Amino acid sequence: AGLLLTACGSDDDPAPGAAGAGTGATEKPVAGGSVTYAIDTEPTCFDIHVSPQDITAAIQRNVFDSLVAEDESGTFHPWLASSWETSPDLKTYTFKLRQDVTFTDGTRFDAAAVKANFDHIKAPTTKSRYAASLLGSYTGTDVVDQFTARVNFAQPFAPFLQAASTAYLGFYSPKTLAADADKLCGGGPVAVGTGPFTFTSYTKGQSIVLTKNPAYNWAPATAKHTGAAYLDTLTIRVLKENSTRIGSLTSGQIDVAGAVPPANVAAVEANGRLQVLRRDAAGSPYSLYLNTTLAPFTDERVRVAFQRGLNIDQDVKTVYFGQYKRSWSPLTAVTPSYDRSLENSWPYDPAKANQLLDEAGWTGRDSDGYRTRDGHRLTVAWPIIPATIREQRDVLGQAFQEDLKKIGIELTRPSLDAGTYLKEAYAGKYAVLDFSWARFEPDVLRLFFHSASTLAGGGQNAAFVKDPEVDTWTTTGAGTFDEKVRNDVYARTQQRVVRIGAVVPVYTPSSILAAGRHVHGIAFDTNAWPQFYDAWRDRK
Amino acid sequence: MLRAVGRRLARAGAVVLGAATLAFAALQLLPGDPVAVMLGPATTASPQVREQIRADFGFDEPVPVRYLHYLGDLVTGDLGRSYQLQQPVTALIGEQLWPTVQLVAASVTLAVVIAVVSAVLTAGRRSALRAVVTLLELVALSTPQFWLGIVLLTVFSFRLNLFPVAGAQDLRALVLPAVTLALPVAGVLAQVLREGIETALEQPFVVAARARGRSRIGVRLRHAVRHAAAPLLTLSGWVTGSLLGGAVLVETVFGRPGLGSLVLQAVASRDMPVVLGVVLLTATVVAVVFILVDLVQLALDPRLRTAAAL
Amino acid sequence: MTGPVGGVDGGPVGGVDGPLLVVDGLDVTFQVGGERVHAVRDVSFALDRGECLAIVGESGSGKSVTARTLIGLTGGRSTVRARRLSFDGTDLTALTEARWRAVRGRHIGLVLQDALVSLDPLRTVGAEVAEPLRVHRLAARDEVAGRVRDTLADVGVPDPARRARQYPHQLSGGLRQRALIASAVAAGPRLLLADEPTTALDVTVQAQVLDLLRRLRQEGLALLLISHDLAVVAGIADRIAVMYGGLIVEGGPAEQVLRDPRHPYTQALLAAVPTLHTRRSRLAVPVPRQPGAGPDGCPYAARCRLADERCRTELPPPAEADPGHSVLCWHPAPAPDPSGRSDPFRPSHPSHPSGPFGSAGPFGSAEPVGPAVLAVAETPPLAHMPTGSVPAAGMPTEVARGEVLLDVDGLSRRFRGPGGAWQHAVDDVSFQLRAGETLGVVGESGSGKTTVARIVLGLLAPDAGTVRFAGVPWNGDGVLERDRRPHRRRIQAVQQDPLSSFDPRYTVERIVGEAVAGSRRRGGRRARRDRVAVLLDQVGLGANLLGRRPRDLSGGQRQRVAIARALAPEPALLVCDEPVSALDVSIQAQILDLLADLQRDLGVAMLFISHDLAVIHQVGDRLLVMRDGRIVESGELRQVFAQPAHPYTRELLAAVPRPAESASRAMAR
Amino acid sequence: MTNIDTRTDIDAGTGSSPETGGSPETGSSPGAGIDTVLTGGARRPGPRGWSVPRPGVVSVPRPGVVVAAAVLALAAFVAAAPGLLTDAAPTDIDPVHALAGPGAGHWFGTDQLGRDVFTRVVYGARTSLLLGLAAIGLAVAGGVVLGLATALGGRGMKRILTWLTDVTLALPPVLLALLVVAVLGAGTANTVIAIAIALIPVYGRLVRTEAMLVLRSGYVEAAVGLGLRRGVVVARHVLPNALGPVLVLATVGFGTALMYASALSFLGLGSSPPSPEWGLMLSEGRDFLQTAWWTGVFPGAAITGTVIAVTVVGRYAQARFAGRVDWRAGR
Ligand SMILES: Nc1ncnc2c1ncn2[C@@H]1O[C@H](COP(=O)(O)OP(=O)(O)OP(=O)(O)O)[C@@H](O)[C@H]1O
Ligand SMILES: Nc1ncnc2c1ncn2[C@@H]1O[C@H](COP(=O)(O)OP(=O)(O)OP(=O)(O)O)[C@@H](O)[C@H]1O
Ligand SMILES: [Mg+2]
Ligand SMILES: [Mg+2]
Ligand code: NI
Repeated sequence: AGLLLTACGSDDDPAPGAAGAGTGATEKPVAGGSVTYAIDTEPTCFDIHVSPQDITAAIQRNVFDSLVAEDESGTFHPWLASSWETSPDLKTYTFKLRQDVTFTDGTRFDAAAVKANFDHIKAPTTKSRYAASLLGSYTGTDVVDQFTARVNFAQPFAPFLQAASTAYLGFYSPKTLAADADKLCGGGPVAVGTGPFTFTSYTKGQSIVLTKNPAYNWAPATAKHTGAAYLDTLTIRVLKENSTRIGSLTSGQIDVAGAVPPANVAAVEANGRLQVLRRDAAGSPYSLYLNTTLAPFTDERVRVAFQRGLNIDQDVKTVYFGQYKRSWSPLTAVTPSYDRSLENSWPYDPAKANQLLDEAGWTGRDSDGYRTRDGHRLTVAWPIIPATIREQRDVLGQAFQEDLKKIGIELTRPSLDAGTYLKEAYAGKYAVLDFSWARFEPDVLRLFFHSASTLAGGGQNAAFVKDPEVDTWTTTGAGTFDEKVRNDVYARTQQRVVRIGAVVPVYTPSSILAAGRHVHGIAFDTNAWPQFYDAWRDRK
Repeated sequence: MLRAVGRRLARAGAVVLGAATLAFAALQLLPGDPVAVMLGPATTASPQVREQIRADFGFDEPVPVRYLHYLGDLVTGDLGRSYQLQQPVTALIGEQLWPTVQLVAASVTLAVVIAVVSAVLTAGRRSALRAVVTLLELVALSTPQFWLGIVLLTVFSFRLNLFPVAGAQDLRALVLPAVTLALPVAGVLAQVLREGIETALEQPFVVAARARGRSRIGVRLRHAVRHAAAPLLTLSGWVTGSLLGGAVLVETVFGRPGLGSLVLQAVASRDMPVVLGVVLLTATVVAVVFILVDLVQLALDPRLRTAAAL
Repeated sequence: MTGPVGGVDGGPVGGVDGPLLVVDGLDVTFQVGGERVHAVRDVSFALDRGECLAIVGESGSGKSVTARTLIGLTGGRSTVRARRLSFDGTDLTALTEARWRAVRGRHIGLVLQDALVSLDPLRTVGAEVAEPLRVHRLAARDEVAGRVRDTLADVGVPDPARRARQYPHQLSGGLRQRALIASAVAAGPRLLLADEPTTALDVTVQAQVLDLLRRLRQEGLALLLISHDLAVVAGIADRIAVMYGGLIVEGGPAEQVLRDPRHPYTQALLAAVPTLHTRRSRLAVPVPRQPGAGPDGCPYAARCRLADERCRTELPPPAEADPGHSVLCWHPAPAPDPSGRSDPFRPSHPSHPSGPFGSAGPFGSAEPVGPAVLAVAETPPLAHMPTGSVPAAGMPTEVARGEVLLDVDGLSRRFRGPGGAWQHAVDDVSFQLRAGETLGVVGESGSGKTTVARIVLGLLAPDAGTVRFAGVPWNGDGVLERDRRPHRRRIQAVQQDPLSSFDPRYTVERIVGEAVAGSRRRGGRRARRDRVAVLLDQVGLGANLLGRRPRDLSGGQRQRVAIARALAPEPALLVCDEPVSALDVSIQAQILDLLADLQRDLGVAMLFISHDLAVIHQVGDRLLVMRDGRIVESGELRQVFAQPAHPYTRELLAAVPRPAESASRAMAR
Repeated sequence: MTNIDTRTDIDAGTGSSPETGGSPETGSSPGAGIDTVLTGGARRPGPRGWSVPRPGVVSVPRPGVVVAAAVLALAAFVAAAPGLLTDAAPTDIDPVHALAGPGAGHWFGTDQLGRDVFTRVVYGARTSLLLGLAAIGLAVAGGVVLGLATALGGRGMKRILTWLTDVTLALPPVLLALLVVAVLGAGTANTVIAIAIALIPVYGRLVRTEAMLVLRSGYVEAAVGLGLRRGVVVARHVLPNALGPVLVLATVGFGTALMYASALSFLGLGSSPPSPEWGLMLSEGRDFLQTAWWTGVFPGAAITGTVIAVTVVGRYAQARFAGRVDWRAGR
């Protein structure tokens, strides 16, 4: 989750969820063969319980199963749990587990395994950087019987089912946890799960090899088929250079390339041997968060002027060649409780921006053409950590600098190292911070805008919003399954933070995959991660 | 001789110790809370987790104590654990060493072959060929290496499909990276070697040899080449350094595993133990190369043997 | 064996009539950048079997190029033209590279100028000596080692078997030179071209090498000996050719050329040689700069006191002064008068007009001085030399002696030598130097002369012993630089290599001015400038050099500037460390004259270091002979020269080459 | 071999035989030879008697030097007055004309944001050249301090500084720069610092060698003999003379600095946008090699061209200088 995400798809894809390849829908899948899939980021840690990286979860999704599966509409389906019950106070979840599931080391999957895994995640020694937060106020798991597990929370915890559907809360064999817990970050065969593939080998910097788990027979309803995966092996290669990755694909040296740069999409689409697969990411789009506690952004008019002075439509289109959609809300369009009414409600309006700035008293101009007030230039700083730039966000930033210059705001981009960034930005010393956060769950709004969700405390409230109503709304949303209530409070939240200029949603990251036409059945899950369980390839 | 080796070993030891200290100092200079840095901006780690990490990595100990621990661990060959990968640095380096060694070895061979051929063929001739070759060498060593790699890749792999793009599967995959890494080094070596041959050819003993009836070729082979080897050898340290440094770029471009990508990733994620491990390893390798070069030079040049008895 | 060169191989020795080597009309030019350098111009000579021809001439006159052309290695971008170039009947101009190779080393050997670097430092001496044998396949593989040993033994290398296994740097200079000669003669050539074979060597070693060459010649080897030093060739050459500016300006039988030099250049060259007989006499004939010659003129015109317009535009035709004695000059000196004495200048030329220095300057005297060599031709051999040689007119014999100026007591200094062992560079050296006196120090290379000088100059601290200067502690015994600094200006130095003693960025004015600046004559820039000009004038340099940088000065000018700088602080003591050994003989002579004059005029004391006895003899009052860091002999100069007490001193004296000696020997024949 | 690195390493104390023209350095410390790389090795004249005037000692023919000097002059001119060559501003974006090919309107085409590549290359000259100059200037300044301190300092100081130099020289410059960036963070200023730190030991060593030579030269002895104070001698003679060859080498080092800067940019650790900097532009353009080659090729050509020109001119200067410095060694 978060910054290091690689995200997904587009709404003009007619087959959401299972973006079948080309004409594949009519062909009959064949088992066997192998596929090489190139990714752009190498996981720093393969331990799903520790790492916050999307790429880790995306890869491990093929190796680890979850209790439940979530579909496009936000509905949960049985997976390792055949059924579940929630206590009315939303503090207790009781799962009935499938009884036919075994880990690839032969261990049976049961309630004890659930307990072992959840306890492991929460143990401080695990040093979980994300999974533990998905468990919220977890207090423990009761093994009711061999195949019944009861998960308890201190607070009402509605987002738990969604959390339980992610790979981060996947299950290791208890044996593994007992013997090799400290080796899990390194990946490889020690990572034993119940999934359709086993983690056969990992050569750092080069490849990750997954092989079919022939015994697999517990696919969720969201999958296209049941039984074992079609592919014998899935080789995942790390090719960081965009040109290398795309070049390898066009020259036929790999079968699937992830993270296709928008610049290359047109060329790939024009190539008769290739196809493009995509899906928009769920969660929070790439957005700028304006520090409401730091001058000049303490003035709402300045924030809104900033928001309206950015020609987001055009900039996003130019930088991403029309491949990424611009965003209107702090939730992406595919996320549950997305408020469609925000669309086009705050278009590019330099006139309005100028007027607001004039009203705010920024009426002077200096020799460089920037606005001034009392002899001070209207300048805001947006720090950049060069090492973590991706998706050409620096280029987008340059376009923004030019936009703002037109309305007289100077946007500076000081280069920071991570340490300084964390220290200073988190202490509220900078006016603008940028994030995206992939999660198929509107609860991210709480992460970003609840006043208790401070940056320093592990939250993401980068705009330093302190709005009691927002706090109430997001807490309410996290405490209920009632779709109406949720839609209502989340819509209010979205509107509020946009209206007060706390956030400037920019674009929806999209997971764009390019594959040879001989590859079929690659599906995206709700997190926009490509899944290879249903994938198969033409045999020569 | 033994004394000479001993002295050099001591000097190399001092260098390695210095590199270790330097590395440790760099670690202390990192701004910000090391735990926060380690976790990065996109995390939801709880305060307990942060405390746990702090304790695990000994961030709460005073600096001198940590330095001593660090040195003590070094002596036992323990380079610490990676912040990000949570594995022993020695293991990480161990598994990344081989691809880099392969790459560097191939490049050295290639560079030396190219340099020798180009230098011997064009030394001492003020011909058009010499001018062209010199210009090519200049281009090779004046073009950013990553760019060279990308261009080679585009032409030979994407367009002509002669070589696999990336990875380290087989020897064919080694060709383009090795060429990319070797070209600038070959450019320098060729120029120095040519210089050496030309200088040697101007030496009186060469004329003396020809006055005894040696042929032009004979003089080059019997006299000049050995002399030209000496300046080449003094470059070995630089070559080692620049190959190891270049590996960072080349491995990234070609998506090869190796120490270069390891250290780059570590720098980006500020995984200092890994950075330090690689730095230390490199310093050691360079120091060892210098000992070897010194000894080879002793073997090659009898004049130094008397002096080396010092 | 049948080689590729007809007449050289196969034929019976001496089967071809005529001289072994004939050079006729040799012309060599080099293309340097856009310029043509005419290095050798119309050179002709012949060499018989077993004969020795010496080519002398100053640096850059084309001697080496001539030698290298004879072995087909002119090198560079050269053009070689000749009417005839034949060796033993073979036309050398027609040889292909392959056939040249068969000649080189096999029939003609070359000993290169720079002995110390002419052996491949990475190969054993044996390998180098064996090279001609191997290349020409003159010995079976297993015989080579034996042949090498024999050859090394032949040239007088002791313990040849061990030496053959050693590397050049492990050999002393003399041994190296011998090894080089061995490698040149190993294949038994009939002609040896020896290019300055003794230049870098100590006198005693030099004498040994000359002996070796003499012996080889007696064994039938024809020898082309090249040197810039007439004294060296005098004792060995049958005939002498004098080169200047690429031309052979004079050539003939050795004794004739030495006795009756006809060309002004030869005369000047002979006059410039300091010998043991020219003490305190003027060596050099000062010649004002004159307009240079055109491309077709006589190259010596620029320096010639006799030059006129014709000399500058037209090359004189070769003329025979005597049978076999040719001279290339419009104004050759006439044949010697019957008495055997000669003063070539007086009868045929008007006396020289005053130079630019005016008659008051040290060189103002227009009085011509006859070449000393001629004057001493009849002087009895050295051992019988009377204690008072005849000083030249106007020269004081003695300089008034004063207080003890420098008191050196028990100096020792060690250095770590190669191999790590401590070696004494200076070992218990004591001496005194009085005001106004000149103390000469001789000794061969490495004997510690420079070390003594540096300690005296306070640039190096001794390990033991003290130096007192004018009664105050000066060095040793914990004297600090701080204490010395105020008195520093009273001791000044003139170094061997003046160029390296100048800051390359400084002009002459600044160089000398820096020495003036701190003196009592503190004043404005103008005052300093005037003082510099006076100093330059004192050393015979014009004010036009003020703005020059050291690199743009000739060797003689540089040394004069160095002397001017040393004089600027008006020192009481001048330490001269080999001040002339890097200079050509003629310039060396001028500098020696200058130093003598200055000492007479200024009364400054001198510590004068040289490895050349003749030079010391020229200027010294007293003499120290050093060997291995110790003083082996000391005393009044004349005393020591007349009655050397220490065997080493005797050896040194015996080794000094004497051009006059050979001339007289030749006459006695 | 070059003049500089064949001189006996003073601290190693193992004298090479004085009579050889090119005896190798003994007891070489790490980093020996780096000078050679920087210089490319201009020729030393042969020993006496063979030192023939050869104007063309550089391995590049003379017309090459002229062309190189012209290229440099052009680069300097462009950097000084970019406004004369183009009306546009380097940051003006024009999304409508993004990625237009080279043509009449845009000589070098436009980049992803529709900025004129020609304009950016022109303005990039200033940033890049300044970056290179700043880095090399810092490196030389640091090198002078380090080198002089080593040469003039007492025994202990000498030891410590030599050791420090050895240690830093044992790390490849790219790695050292990476280490510095890891500590300081990326960015233009830090790039400059990183490159400077990576090069300081090289120049320090050079200055030390030069200073030692000057210290042992006849003219320093002469100055001491005149009773001048140590400080005066250092300021008047040692520093200016030791600096000469170092400055000449710095020209070539300037090219090296540019290359390192572009490497850091490629690794995403270099200067920060939107300042037009050649390395950054090149590295941004690499993703467009297949689709819009002009975005990378022109900045790349600018780097390569400038570096070649600087190298050629620097080497030529060094060869010209070689004759001057050679005799200072006292030979
Ligand atoms: N390879 C060459 N290229 C160009 N010029 C040369 C070459 N060799 C010699 N010369 C020039 O030819 C002239 C004669 O040189 P040569 O070496 O014969 O002088 P020399 O009489 O031997 O002097 P020395 O006493 O210094 O050895 C000099 O002006 C020299 O510069
Ligand atoms: N700085 C030094 N370090 C080591 N050895 C030295 C040093 N200076 C002089 N020596 C040694 O001391 C001895 C005497 O040297 P010195 O230079 O005084 O001799 P010299 O008589 O001047 O010889 P030359 O005639 O060659 O100039 C030599 O063996 C020399 O190698
Ligand atoms: Mg010569
Ligand atoms: Mg001496
Ligand atoms: Ni994420």
